[in-house]
Amino acid sequence: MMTNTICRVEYNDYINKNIKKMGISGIEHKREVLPGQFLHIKPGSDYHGLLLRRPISISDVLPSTGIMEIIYLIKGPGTAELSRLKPGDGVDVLGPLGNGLVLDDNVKNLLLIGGGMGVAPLLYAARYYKHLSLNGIFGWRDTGSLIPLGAAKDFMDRVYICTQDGSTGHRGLVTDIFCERVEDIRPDMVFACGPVAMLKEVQRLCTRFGLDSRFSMEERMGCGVGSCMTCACKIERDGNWQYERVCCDGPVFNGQRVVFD
Amino acid sequence: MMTNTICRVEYNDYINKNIKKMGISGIEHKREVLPGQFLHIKPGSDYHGLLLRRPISISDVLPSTGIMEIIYLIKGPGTAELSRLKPGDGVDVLGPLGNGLVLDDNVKNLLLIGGGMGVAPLLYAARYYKHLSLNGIFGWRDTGSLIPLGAAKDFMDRVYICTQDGSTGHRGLVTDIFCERVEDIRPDMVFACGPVAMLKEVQRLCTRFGLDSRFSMEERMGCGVGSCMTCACKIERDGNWQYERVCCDGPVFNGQRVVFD
Amino acid sequence: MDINTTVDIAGVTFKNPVIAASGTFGYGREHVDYMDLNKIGGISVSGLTLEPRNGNPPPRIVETPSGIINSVGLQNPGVEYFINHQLPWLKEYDTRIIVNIAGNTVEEYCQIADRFNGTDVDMLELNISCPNVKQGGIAFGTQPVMVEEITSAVKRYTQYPLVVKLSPNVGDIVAIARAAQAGGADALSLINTITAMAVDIENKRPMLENVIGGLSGPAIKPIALRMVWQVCNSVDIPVIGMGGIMNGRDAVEFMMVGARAVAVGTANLIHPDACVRVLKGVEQYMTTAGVKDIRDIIGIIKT
Amino acid sequence: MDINTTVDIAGVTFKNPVIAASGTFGYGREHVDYMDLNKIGGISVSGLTLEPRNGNPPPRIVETPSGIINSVGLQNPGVEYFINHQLPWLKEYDTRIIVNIAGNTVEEYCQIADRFNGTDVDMLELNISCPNVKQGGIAFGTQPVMVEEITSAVKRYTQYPLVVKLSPNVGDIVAIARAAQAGGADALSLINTITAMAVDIENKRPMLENVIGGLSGPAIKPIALRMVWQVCNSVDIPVIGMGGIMNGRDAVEFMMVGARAVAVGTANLIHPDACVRVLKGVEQYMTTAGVKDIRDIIGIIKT
Ligand SMILES: Cc1cc2nc3c(=O)[nH]c(=O)nc-3n(C[C@H](O)[C@H](O)[C@H](O)COP(=O)(O)OP(=O)(O)OC[C@H]3O[C@@H](n4cnc5c(N)ncnc54)[C@H](O)[C@@H]3O)c2cc1C
Ligand SMILES: Cc1cc2nc3c(=O)[nH]c(=O)nc-3n(C[C@H](O)[C@H](O)[C@H](O)COP(=O)(O)OP(=O)(O)OC[C@H]3O[C@@H](n4cnc5c(N)ncnc54)[C@H](O)[C@@H]3O)c2cc1C
Ligand SMILES: Cc1cc2nc3c(=O)[nH]c(=O)nc-3n(C[C@H](O)[C@H](O)[C@H](O)COP(=O)(O)O)c2cc1C
Ligand SMILES: Cc1cc2nc3c(=O)[nH]c(=O)nc-3n(C[C@H](O)[C@H](O)[C@H](O)COP(=O)(O)O)c2cc1C
Ligand code: FES
Ligand code: FES
Repeated sequence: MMTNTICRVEYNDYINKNIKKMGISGIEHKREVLPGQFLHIKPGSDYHGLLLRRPISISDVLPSTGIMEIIYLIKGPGTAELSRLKPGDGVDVLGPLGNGLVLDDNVKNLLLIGGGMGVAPLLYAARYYKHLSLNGIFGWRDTGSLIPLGAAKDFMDRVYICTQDGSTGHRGLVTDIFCERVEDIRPDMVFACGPVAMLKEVQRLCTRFGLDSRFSMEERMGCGVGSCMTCACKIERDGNWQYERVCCDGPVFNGQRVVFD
Repeated sequence: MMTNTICRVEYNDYINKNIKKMGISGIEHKREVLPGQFLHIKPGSDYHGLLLRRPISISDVLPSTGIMEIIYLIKGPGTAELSRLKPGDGVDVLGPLGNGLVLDDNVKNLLLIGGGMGVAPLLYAARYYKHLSLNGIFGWRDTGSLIPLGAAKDFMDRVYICTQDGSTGHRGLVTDIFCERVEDIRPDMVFACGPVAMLKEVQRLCTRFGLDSRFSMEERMGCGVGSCMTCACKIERDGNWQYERVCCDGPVFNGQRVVFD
Repeated sequence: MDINTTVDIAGVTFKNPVIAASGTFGYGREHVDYMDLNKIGGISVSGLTLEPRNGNPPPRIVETPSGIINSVGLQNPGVEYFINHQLPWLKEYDTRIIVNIAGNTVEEYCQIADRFNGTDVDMLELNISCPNVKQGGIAFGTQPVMVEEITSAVKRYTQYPLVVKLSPNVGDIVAIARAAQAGGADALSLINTITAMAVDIENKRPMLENVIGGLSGPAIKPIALRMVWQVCNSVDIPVIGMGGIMNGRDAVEFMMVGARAVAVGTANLIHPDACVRVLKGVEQYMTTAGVKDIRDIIGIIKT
Repeated sequence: MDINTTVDIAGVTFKNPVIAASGTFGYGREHVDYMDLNKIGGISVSGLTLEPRNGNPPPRIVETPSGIINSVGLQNPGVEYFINHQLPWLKEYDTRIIVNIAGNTVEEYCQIADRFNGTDVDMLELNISCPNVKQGGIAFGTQPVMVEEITSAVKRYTQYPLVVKLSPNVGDIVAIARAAQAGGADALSLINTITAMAVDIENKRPMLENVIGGLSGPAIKPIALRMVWQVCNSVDIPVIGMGGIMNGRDAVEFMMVGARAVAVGTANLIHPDACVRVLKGVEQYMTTAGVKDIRDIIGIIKT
């Protein structure tokens, strides 16, 4: 029986203006943690007006200590509550949850494409698949919304950084760099996470380049375990589409199967 | 214009098992603080499920620093939130509110009668009226629910303490002691605060002994400033009764006028 | 940026769309130590009845998750006292005065309405959530026929624009709103409180002496928004939206679904200057979002 | 202290009064990693329709103060799939199975009910909050006549005790409850979610793609308690109470106003083992308060 443990905050520090990195210890898990899996974290106590847990991707698992890291944007009241936690505080964590990225043995060359906060889960993907040929293309609106890559940088062969305003790295979008570099990199799998507009374009490009892909999707969630049916994502099956659950059928889906309206 | 200042917690310490004393600085007030007046304190932020302020009597005003003290029982979620505040934390305080105890010059001998948490406001009454002949009768259920009298003890001529289980002071009720000692003390005014059953008996005894009295009443409150009409207390006027507001017509009422059903 | 916050409701101009909701702001006096009454658009005074009323026995208020339940039961000094002792004071301020009235019978409503003619108030607001004594205690506000009847009756007796305040304790709020419009209402206000209960398990009793009361506050905001949206899409008269407004963002939500003005209720019990806080929040939103005229966001939500 | 928690509802014995509410517990499977399904009194499975349903477009959930609004729209794999693929698994557990069903027409409800005969479930629960396609989309649950009609129709088709689940979006919940009883309901459950809305002021859009959805969670508990109390005082059949139950104390409140059992909904979305937490809380209350038999507190509140 999995218990929904009260875990411990080890650190919780700013890594950019409104972005924090939290290290959490004491999270029990039987299976290996996969990239794309997330923690479902409860802000505040049950007495408070905030009810739902917040899904945040695992952005790293530290090999020595087993501490799980998350990188989160302080967006609304829930993440604001999280940002108030101090080392030593307890935090109610459910997870790791979700279907992470599992690759066939024939995938040798993986390209990570991330936009905005979508870069977070890719950092753990870099560690997890560091034995592969690994390249990354990461983009943000501006330097103020950027996520420092940290250790993940060392796991990748090449890393391309861009911002829309050109304040850091190339000026432009990740999909611009994808187009430019796909010939050099020649990946046999793309793993992407980011805003819908980005994923839509990555999907179009993957089709054009004939590349296999996996997308880590986001949707507003309730339970996180598959029973409330709120986290619907349109997925193509046998020429038709159906709503699948981001929390347990995903968040990692076959990129070519995701239906964007 | 009175602003509803964010004040500062100076200390917040246990003085008994579930009872804490908090010192708050930075509370602006134009008029002198009167015994029986209360602070209306907001637990938590507006985002939380707890909405209403909690009325807590002022149990002391420190002469040198102006720090206002409250003594509160940790009872439900609101006071539990208050108990979590640490020195230096901000706290949203409205007040001092309410009509406090004002005595005519002809009152020379004041008897304070307090039961349970009702002792709290009497401690400040002791300081405020220390120039009078002052006696106190204070009772609690047991030692675990007792409020240490602190500095207030020094302001009174005689202090009688009792608990229902006899674990501290006399065994019995404050009204037993009131009956026994009224002849010695010969007060010309009684100021009482405590549970309804106690006040009802004090009222009966005051009538019997022909004593004038003031009671500090409690009722569930909303606004604390007189506009929502939720804090009704039955008060006799001209042979009839009407509902008056504990928050602004009281909390201190003429004891003989309070109607107990 | 220069912003315009004035709105017009049934020919009455409000300097801004923030109104203090009836029953949560007394007759204004209690709030002057905390805010400038001249700042807000209007004040809907505490519900008035023909004769003074004692209201319900205490406890009259209990807190629930993100809400409160009250059972004040319309304690008030009566119309006559209000007109003689409170209205003159209130009229010194430059804000719109809406008188909120309640009766046990249609005749009582009409009598009260009539009494206000010539007193120089701005609007009359009919609180039709009260039980109708003649109809065996069914609230006026729950039956479309009764709503139309009482609206048209009072309309004949008053010189002022008539706002009908709708009860949310109905199956079909649109039918009620249409009935009020058909009866001649000049505007609608909603929602009033939702009938609710709380239990004290230690003492095995209801928390409120009156057993049931009215739920208000942020807890009901999603229900209020839905009803305001439905009503705004179904009637041609202006709507004053309320229910759980705590800040400027909440107020903007109500206006975006179609409310022409908003009322702030429970928030006044927490911050005596809540109306001013809400107004500041609205102005701040307008500045940040580049909205020059508040009227530009009314009903802007397209679905 | 030895305590008895069993309750009987329409001849079906529940080992304890805690039931997982429909739509918040899937078909049980998703919760086995977190709790022992054998521990709780029963499971009301996610709403089933005759044919598989895709449900509403996302976003389908939004948080509000002390509540959530959902607009899942009954996404489900259909009755046939449930009976063949999910029921056999669920039947391995020692807990009562309540099948929650929804249709567009009375005939559809009857067809689904019929399909369950012989499948060895414990009870049928009619979700009558769905819009009735034939009647122009008015929900079945809002008109007493329709409630009586659908109840008596389904009653003829099913071999199981019939629970009618009431919608709170009505003016007079007692009239609806009595209609269900008149139609032959063996028990009632309430409340379903309250129609509500939330607004995204940044994007000037509704938060939910479906615009409106159903409010649940602690925010609605005071309304649910009031309705359960009213209904328990007006019908002779047992009532399953729900709406915002988060812990044992909340459950005890519902039983004290008269509910014979309780259902836990939204809480399951926060703690996948919420039902067990609520049960433990109830047991703890009983031990502390010296209540030996849970039936002793049912309806104990006298007013
Ligand atoms: C699988 C998954 C992984 C995620 N990983 C990360 C991450 O690594 N770092 C990060 O910063 N954010 C991540 N998010 C988004 C994050 O969950 C939201 O930003 C967060 O819940 C916002 O909560 P809030 O109370 O601060 O803001 P609010 O906007 O006030 O949230 C209100 C409600 O909306 C929900 N919500 C708001 N935005 C989102 C969103 N984009 N996705 C899902 N629910 C949302 C919240 O959970 C909450 O219920 C992830 C989302 C999903 C679904
Ligand atoms: C004028 C006045 C002075 C008071 N002075 C003191 C004091 O000096 N020390 C002290 O410990 N307590 C005092 N109280 C009681 C104190 O206000 C309550 O114990 C406190 O509000 C409980 O809040 P809670 O959230 O912890 O408990 P809960 O019981 O969960 O409170 C729930 C709700 O009930 C209200 N409430 C509960 N009990 C009371 C009560 N007895 N009176 C009024 N409202 C209540 C709360 O304000 C809140 O709205 C005073 C009350 C009044 C009216
Ligand atoms: C204590 C209290 C007293 C109220 N009295 C009245 C009243 O006299 N007349 C009326 O029409 N509405 C009355 N209301 C309802 C409010 O005006 C308002 O419609 C409702 O509370 C919803 O708004 P809110 O959530 O902002 O409080 C009262 C509400 C409260 C909380
Ligand atoms: C996500 C979600 C899905 C629901 N689906 C159903 C359903 O299929 N059938 C039904 O009768 N009730 C459904 N409900 C209503 C619940 O069973 C319950 O009546 C309601 O949520 C109130 O209880 P709560 O506040 O404990 O959640 C659903 C509720 C939620 C939150
Ligand atoms: S969040 Fe509940 S099913 Fe995915
Ligand atoms: S608490 Fe509002 S009038 Fe007293």
